[in-house]
Amino acid sequence: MKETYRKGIIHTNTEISPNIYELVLEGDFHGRPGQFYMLRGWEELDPFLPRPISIADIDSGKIKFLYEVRGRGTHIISKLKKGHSLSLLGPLGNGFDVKVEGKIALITGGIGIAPMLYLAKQLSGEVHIYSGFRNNAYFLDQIRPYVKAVNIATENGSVGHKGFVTDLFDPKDFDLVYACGPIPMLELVINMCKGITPVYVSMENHMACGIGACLGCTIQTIRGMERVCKEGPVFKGEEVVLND
Amino acid sequence: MKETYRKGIIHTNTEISPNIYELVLEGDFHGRPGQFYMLRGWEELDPFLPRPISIADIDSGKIKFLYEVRGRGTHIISKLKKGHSLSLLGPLGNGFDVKVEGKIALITGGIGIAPMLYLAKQLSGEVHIYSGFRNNAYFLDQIRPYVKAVNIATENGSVGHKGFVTDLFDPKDFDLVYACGPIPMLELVINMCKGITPVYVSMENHMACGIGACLGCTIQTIRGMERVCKEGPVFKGEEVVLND
Amino acid sequence: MTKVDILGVELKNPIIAASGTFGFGREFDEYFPIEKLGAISTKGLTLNKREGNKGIRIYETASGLMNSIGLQNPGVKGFIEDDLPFLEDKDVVILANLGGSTIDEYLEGIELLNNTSIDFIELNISCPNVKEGGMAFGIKCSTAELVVSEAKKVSKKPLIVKLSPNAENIQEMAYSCVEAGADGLSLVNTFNALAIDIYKRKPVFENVTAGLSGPCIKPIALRMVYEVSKVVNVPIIGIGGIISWKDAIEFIMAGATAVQVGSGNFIKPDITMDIINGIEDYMRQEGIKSLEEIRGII
Amino acid sequence: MTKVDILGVELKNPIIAASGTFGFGREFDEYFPIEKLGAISTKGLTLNKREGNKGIRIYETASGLMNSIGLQNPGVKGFIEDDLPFLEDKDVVILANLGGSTIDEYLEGIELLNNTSIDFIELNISCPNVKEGGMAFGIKCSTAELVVSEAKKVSKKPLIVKLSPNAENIQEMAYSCVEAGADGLSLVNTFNALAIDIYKRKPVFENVTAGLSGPCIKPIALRMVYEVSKVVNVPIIGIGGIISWKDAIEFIMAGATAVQVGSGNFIKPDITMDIINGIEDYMRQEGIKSLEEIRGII
Ligand SMILES: Cc1cc2nc3c(=O)[nH]c(=O)nc-3n(C[C@H](O)[C@H](O)[C@H](O)COP(=O)(O)OP(=O)(O)OC[C@H]3O[C@@H](n4cnc5c(N)ncnc54)[C@H](O)[C@@H]3O)c2cc1C
Ligand SMILES: Cc1cc2nc3c(=O)[nH]c(=O)nc-3n(C[C@H](O)[C@H](O)[C@H](O)COP(=O)(O)OP(=O)(O)OC[C@H]3O[C@@H](n4cnc5c(N)ncnc54)[C@H](O)[C@@H]3O)c2cc1C
Ligand SMILES: Cc1cc2nc3c(=O)[nH]c(=O)nc-3n(C[C@H](O)[C@H](O)[C@H](O)COP(=O)(O)O)c2cc1C
Ligand SMILES: Cc1cc2nc3c(=O)[nH]c(=O)nc-3n(C[C@H](O)[C@H](O)[C@H](O)COP(=O)(O)O)c2cc1C
Ligand code: FES
Ligand code: FES
Repeated sequence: MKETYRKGIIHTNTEISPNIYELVLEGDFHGRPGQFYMLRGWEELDPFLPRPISIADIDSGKIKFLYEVRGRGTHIISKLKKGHSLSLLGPLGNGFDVKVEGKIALITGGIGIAPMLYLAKQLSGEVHIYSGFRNNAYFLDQIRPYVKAVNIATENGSVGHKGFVTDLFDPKDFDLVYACGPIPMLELVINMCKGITPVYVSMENHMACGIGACLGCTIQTIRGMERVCKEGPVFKGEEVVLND
Repeated sequence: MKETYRKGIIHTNTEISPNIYELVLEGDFHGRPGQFYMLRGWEELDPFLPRPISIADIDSGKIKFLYEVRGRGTHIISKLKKGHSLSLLGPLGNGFDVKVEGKIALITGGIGIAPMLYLAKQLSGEVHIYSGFRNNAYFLDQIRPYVKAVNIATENGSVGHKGFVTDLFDPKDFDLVYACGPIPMLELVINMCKGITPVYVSMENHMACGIGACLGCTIQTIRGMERVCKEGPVFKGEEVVLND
Repeated sequence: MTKVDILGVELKNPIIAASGTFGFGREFDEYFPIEKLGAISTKGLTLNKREGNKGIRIYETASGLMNSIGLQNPGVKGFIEDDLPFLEDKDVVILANLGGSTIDEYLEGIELLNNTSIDFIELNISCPNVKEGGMAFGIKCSTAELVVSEAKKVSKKPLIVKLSPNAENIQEMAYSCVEAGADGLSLVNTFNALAIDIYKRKPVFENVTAGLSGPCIKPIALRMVYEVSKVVNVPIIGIGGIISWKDAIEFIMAGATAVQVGSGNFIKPDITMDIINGIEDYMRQEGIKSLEEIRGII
Repeated sequence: MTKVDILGVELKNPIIAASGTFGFGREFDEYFPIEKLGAISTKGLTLNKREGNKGIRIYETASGLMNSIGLQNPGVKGFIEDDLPFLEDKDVVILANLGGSTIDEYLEGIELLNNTSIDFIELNISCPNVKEGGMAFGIKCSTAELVVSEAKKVSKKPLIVKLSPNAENIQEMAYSCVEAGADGLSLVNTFNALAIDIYKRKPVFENVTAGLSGPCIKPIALRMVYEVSKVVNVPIIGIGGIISWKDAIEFIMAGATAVQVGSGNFIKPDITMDIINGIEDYMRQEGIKSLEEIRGII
């Protein structure tokens, strides 16, 4: 039997950059890089649905999440303090394959950086990270020890390259690409890598159950509709059908 | 203009007896004994309505409430900690008349004790309090300095008289009676006092607006339907029509 | 910028306080100047004074509430004598919300209101129709048509008919009411709903069912406003679960000329002011000069 | 203690997983033994495999959610081959939820299901009826009667008709379906609802409207179950916003023989287990030996 929603006691819940929080819960959690948990920081019926958040790191007796405050659910979670508890279900989804070799690029846009620390820690090849942000870079300090190179781009040029992270990256330099971020960025990365380097992307969609039963989170793939929460969130780039 | 909902920062929120909490907020609040505030300890839409809670005490820069956890709203409020804030609207309702003289009995059942500290503090006559509880007596230590005599009854006899508080009280000994508690108790007190001593009771009812507009909280009186939140919560005993 | 026109009457903004949630404005005027509202719909009036229902009148539900006030009100005459003068002193548009259980009751009420300064009659056809055995006028088109066409003959005020979401078919109902003479429509009133006290093994309300309102009903109310806007050409006032400026804009985009805020008033007496400010900010940010630009845009 | 009988089939308890919220049970069986449920209603099936709708499929609302899955399913044959064997291995009662956009589609589906081990057919009449121009079978009594009476002729399984709350008149609809041969009724399906993206100035869903479910609809659904129980004599399965044992007891007191839990499964995969335990505790505390004692008691 898998475990249903369980309580996690908050160890820290810190704003590490404007609107970006790092949440650490105490408890014995498990999961692979790229997998996620459904989080509920409230007992009431509004908000109704739990929120999917990727595993940012797992250490003995602790799990870390990195989240951006966007709407009501993440707002409520951001107000929770040490000692409070929240409910969570997981780990869910497939996750990134870490048994890979060669030169690997991690490409992130904004909060898409969330799963990359845990992923970088478990990859054994040579890892380069390319991270794009709107204004402020964050979370990279924690990732730096586990990667060969860190490349940063910000839209306003305040840190690193001014422009998009995809400007900095050449797929020919890598054997494998893992990407997480907004759809337009993923689309660009998929196109850049086409026929050159295999790329895997972590997809997002509104979820209800998180466990594969409601078919609410499906996306189009070349095989038909597939569930982000079950067949994903990590999909092979060329198999995703994007048509916004 | 009256003030709309304002924030109160929590100074303390302590369980003083099983399920009974004392909540102290920082801020400059005002109000008369027997008046109440509408409390909202959440930003979400569920629970939807604010909860009416009597003023338990007001000191310079602080307001105190005494509440029993009954349902979802009070449960949420009980989880709030120092530093958190909640929203409140008030003071609302008429309150008890404190410009009275003679020998006064305060009669309370359970959490009906909530408004009595603030009331006792402001009364100038000779005040006796009669408080009934299910098992545990609470809040009386704070009231004791302001009254001549404290009489306690518990249903299981664990403290004071075993039985009902009305067993202890003789209306002939008093010039005026103020009562707050469950309807059956109020009914008994009203009947005991009939033709002997004037009695005022603080009534409860489900509320929506709290300010007299929705007509949701009305009770039957000899003058017709009257609003607990506006004409009340304190009514002259003989004017209330009870017919459960 | 926010002003809207309903049947030749100008409202400062599209925000109207909904009937039954705002009394006659007196209590709210202590929290903000009610003149800032687009309009006020009065507590539902009946020809004669009513005491309303016994027992529990308010019951909280998930993101909403049920009510069974039972139209407690001072009667049309009482309103005209005791409450209207207060409102007349304010520069605010008034909808007199009028209910009735027989057609004659409606007509007599309208005649009394004809000679006052109120701006609109908002005909509440959700009250139980005594003659039809308790079923409301607002369920079947045929009964609704009857009361609306009679009301129209008598009314000297523009007639806004307030539709019940319990109507069998909201589009047909809207169409019938307009055919019968409604100058405008407002929707929705409360949804017929039930709550049970499982320990007493009885309904919570003495009348068994009661009316559901609040954010819980918003998605359904919004759909109804949208559907109605497709079949009629009169101004529509959207109602149902509006508690934020975003909700209000959704109703306008669905086709409403103005909106009413009901249960929202209970979570903050001046919530309507937040909504009006929010709409203004939104219009500025999006470069919208008049709400006409986005009305029914979806 | 908690067991109930529906048309001669014994359910261990009155809790049924609602169609579309529980897949075919596989995912949930990883969280609790699904055999503990009274029954399972399958994801809505159609004769042929369907990919479902494009665009956003799930949208949160106040105490509820809207969905527009569009009946993504493997088709009846796919279900029989790939999913039914899994369920047959479990000791659990099965409702095959069946949709269709033409009567022939329903009938062919029923014929395929006739020869399987499923216990009930749950006829979902809320799907858009292609022949009637997109209007669902479940809105007007006359169309509903047609599909139900044809289905009844063909079906060798007990036929439970799942009513839509969008029906013009829920009592007349229930009565018509029973007259047309329904052996039982389940209600309600989702409410037709709308959400608008005010920045895109477009409906959130590609199909414009979508179905509302969750605790927000409970008071209305409960009222409908109550009303229906007054006019029919067949078993009723209550559905709509049930997330606690108290909700379930309310539906039973309103007249339901069993209940389905839908959106509630999303807030906790084993919420049905909490509900079953809660009902047992309540029955013990109140000295209730069989749920028959409180069914329809209000
Ligand atoms: C597999 C997966 C992993 C994710 N990991 C992270 C992470 O590590 N850190 C992080 O900050 N965010 C992550 N997200 C996005 C995160 O789930 C949304 O930002 C969040 O649900 C928004 O909730 P809210 O209450 O702030 O917004 P609201 O607007 O209140 O949300 C309303 C509803 O829409 C859904 N929703 C809104 N935006 C999104 C979105 N982008 N993706 C999915 N559902 C959405 C919500 O879940 C909720 O049901 C992830 C999403 C998925 C699918
Ligand atoms: C004027 C007034 C003063 C009060 N003062 C106090 C006080 O000082 N301390 C205290 O503990 N309690 C007081 N109460 C009672 C208190 O308001 C209720 O216990 C509380 O609202 C219950 O909310 P809940 O969330 O715990 O219960 P829920 O069951 O979740 O409440 C659901 C709904 O019912 C209403 N409700 C339920 N029980 C009552 C009740 N007894 N009276 C009014 N509304 C009710 C709630 O306000 C809410 O709208 C007072 C009530 C009134 C009317
Ligand atoms: C307490 C209460 C009393 C109401 N009384 C009336 C009334 O007298 N006449 C009327 O037409 N509508 C009445 N309504 C319905 C509201 O005007 C409004 O149509 C409904 O509540 C839906 O809007 P909301 O969700 O914003 O509350 C009442 C609603 C509530 C909550
Ligand atoms: C995501 C989702 C998918 C659904 N799919 C179906 C379906 O295929 N067939 C059906 O009859 N009902 C379907 N329903 C309706 C539910 O079975 C149920 O009738 C409705 O959600 C109300 O119950 P609830 O409030 O407990 O969710 C679906 C509901 C949801 C939320
Ligand atoms: S969220 Fe339900 S299937 Fe993915
Ligand atoms: S709570 Fe609205 S009138 Fe008293």
